[in-house]
Amino acid sequence: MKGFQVKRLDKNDVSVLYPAGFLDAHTVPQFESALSELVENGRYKIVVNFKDLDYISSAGLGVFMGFIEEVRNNGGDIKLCNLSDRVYKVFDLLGFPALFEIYNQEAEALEKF
Amino acid sequence: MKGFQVKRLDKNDVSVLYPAGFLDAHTVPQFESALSELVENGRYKIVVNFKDLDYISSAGLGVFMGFIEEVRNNGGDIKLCNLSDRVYKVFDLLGFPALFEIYNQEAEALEKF
Amino acid sequence: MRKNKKNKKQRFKLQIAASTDNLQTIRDFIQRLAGEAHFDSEQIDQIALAVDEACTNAIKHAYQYDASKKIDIEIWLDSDKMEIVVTDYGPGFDPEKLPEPDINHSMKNAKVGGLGIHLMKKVMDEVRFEIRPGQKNAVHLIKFKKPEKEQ
Amino acid sequence: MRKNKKNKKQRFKLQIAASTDNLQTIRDFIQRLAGEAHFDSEQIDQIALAVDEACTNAIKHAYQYDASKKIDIEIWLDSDKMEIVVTDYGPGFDPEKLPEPDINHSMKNAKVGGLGIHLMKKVMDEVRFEIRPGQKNAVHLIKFKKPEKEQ
Ligand SMILES: Nc1ncnc2c1ncn2[C@@H]1O[C@H](COP(=O)(O)OP(=O)(O)O)[C@@H](O)[C@H]1O
Ligand SMILES: Nc1ncnc2c1ncn2[C@@H]1O[C@H](COP(=O)(O)OP(=O)(O)O)[C@@H](O)[C@H]1O
Repeated sequence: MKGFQVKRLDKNDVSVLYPAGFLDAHTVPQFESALSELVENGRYKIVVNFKDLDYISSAGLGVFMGFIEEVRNNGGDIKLCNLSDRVYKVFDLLGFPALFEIYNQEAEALEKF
Repeated sequence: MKGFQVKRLDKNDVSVLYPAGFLDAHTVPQFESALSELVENGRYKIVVNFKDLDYISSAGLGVFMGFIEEVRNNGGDIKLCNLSDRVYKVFDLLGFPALFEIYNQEAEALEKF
Repeated sequence: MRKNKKNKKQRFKLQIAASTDNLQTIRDFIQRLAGEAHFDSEQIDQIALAVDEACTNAIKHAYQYDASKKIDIEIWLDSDKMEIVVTDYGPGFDPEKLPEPDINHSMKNAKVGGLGIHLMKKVMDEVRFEIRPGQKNAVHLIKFKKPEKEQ
Repeated sequence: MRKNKKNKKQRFKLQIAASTDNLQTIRDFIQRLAGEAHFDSEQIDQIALAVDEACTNAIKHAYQYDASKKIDIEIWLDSDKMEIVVTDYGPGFDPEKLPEPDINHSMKNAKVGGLGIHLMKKVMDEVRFEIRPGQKNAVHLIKFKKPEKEQ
């Protein structure tokens, strides 16, 4: 039974989150607390690598909206990378590509900080 | 979407059937007609190789009971091989191992004719 | 985030057309619920098989393959067991009068019957029939969870 | 053996506790039915997403996460479309008075809302609300099949 996990890897001053599985209203609190932890620790340079994410609903998208303001006000950013077609489509439908930097590869996203 | 298929391979005077997928009350007519065809053509030496069968219910087991009499009366047999643990358990619960020869490998089953 | 379901009783209800076409959908659904409830994989297989057999009987014996008829499947999940109730609205039958399946004997008739209910009883911890002709006929299938090791 | 479902209207009904715990089960069930009905994989994803959004709203807005409450999911399948009706028995709302989601604006509030219904409308061919406060509130989600190429 596949649920949701999120791993974190710090690469110098950038933190990379790896959400895996299904990000919906049920699992969103887990992802929210991973982001909260970064923000609380003043780690505002964030990359979210979606390579292992199978599914996202609007509840998952809402999390990015909830944090991006504070992160950018502190000189950081949330950059996205490795979105599968299925996941990208959902971001795209809601106009996220105009609001977030989206990269194919994690290395590109890291470089942009 | 996985359903059910059955392939047939004639090896000299023995016919081998390869049921694949799910054998339940819905798909049983397909398997029945594969067996009917053999019997109608006088091919009474039959091996059923279960290597690709994922599931069997009593409807599937009933088919063997329906044919074995006629097959044996004509000097043939239905021998079974390559049952997965899941499929074997169902045969076992109904006492089939006492009624049918069951082999690990197809080659063994073929040799016994 | 998955809340601990211990001591919480959950109820699911599925109404579905009485067609063998739907057996795989039914098994999938039941397997998923049993998996979520942390039954082990052998138990999951057993539960799905028993429910398949009960639904097959409703389709075949209660409704003679009339797919315009309905089957109701109710699932109760709690900390220690899963109970599935498969209901049809056909003529019913007397579960006391089922012949014990005799595989050797039926071989002679080149026909076999009675395997389904026999199998249900073998794979489930409890099988109970609730037959009310003219109203509804239900098979209750109960499986107890093995003591959990992890999770 | 799979019978041709053309011109045959099938109905499925699922009643399930209003818990986010069940969202994955609901999506799986819907995906399976859509797959059996030969929707393509993009459409299957879209249908599952819309149903997830409708159920999430029922859980969150109609019931405030009270898992003792129930959601009814009715699915109608026919040759050219799938219609899913998600019903809750909460207070209801006025679907005419939803603000258009303004992502840029909500960014300033560090808060976002209105994405769910917006997304449903984007991915489905028809979205219709049937609000009867005190009785039931239903979202009808309709998806038309693309002309079939094979099968
Ligand atoms: N839902 C049902 N409605 C009516 N009769 C039933 C039902 N379930 C079982 N029966 C009766 O019980 C008998 C035994 O059922 P079962 O053990 O499943 O074997 P089989 O289906 O192979 O006959 C059936 O032949 C039928 O007469
Ligand atoms: N089933 C429902 N019951 C009551 N109110 C609802 C329901 N569905 C939607 N709403 C109302 O419509 C609004 C918009 O819903 P939606 O677009 O899904 O965004 P969000 O859930 O993020 O607020 C909700 O905030 C809520 O007020």
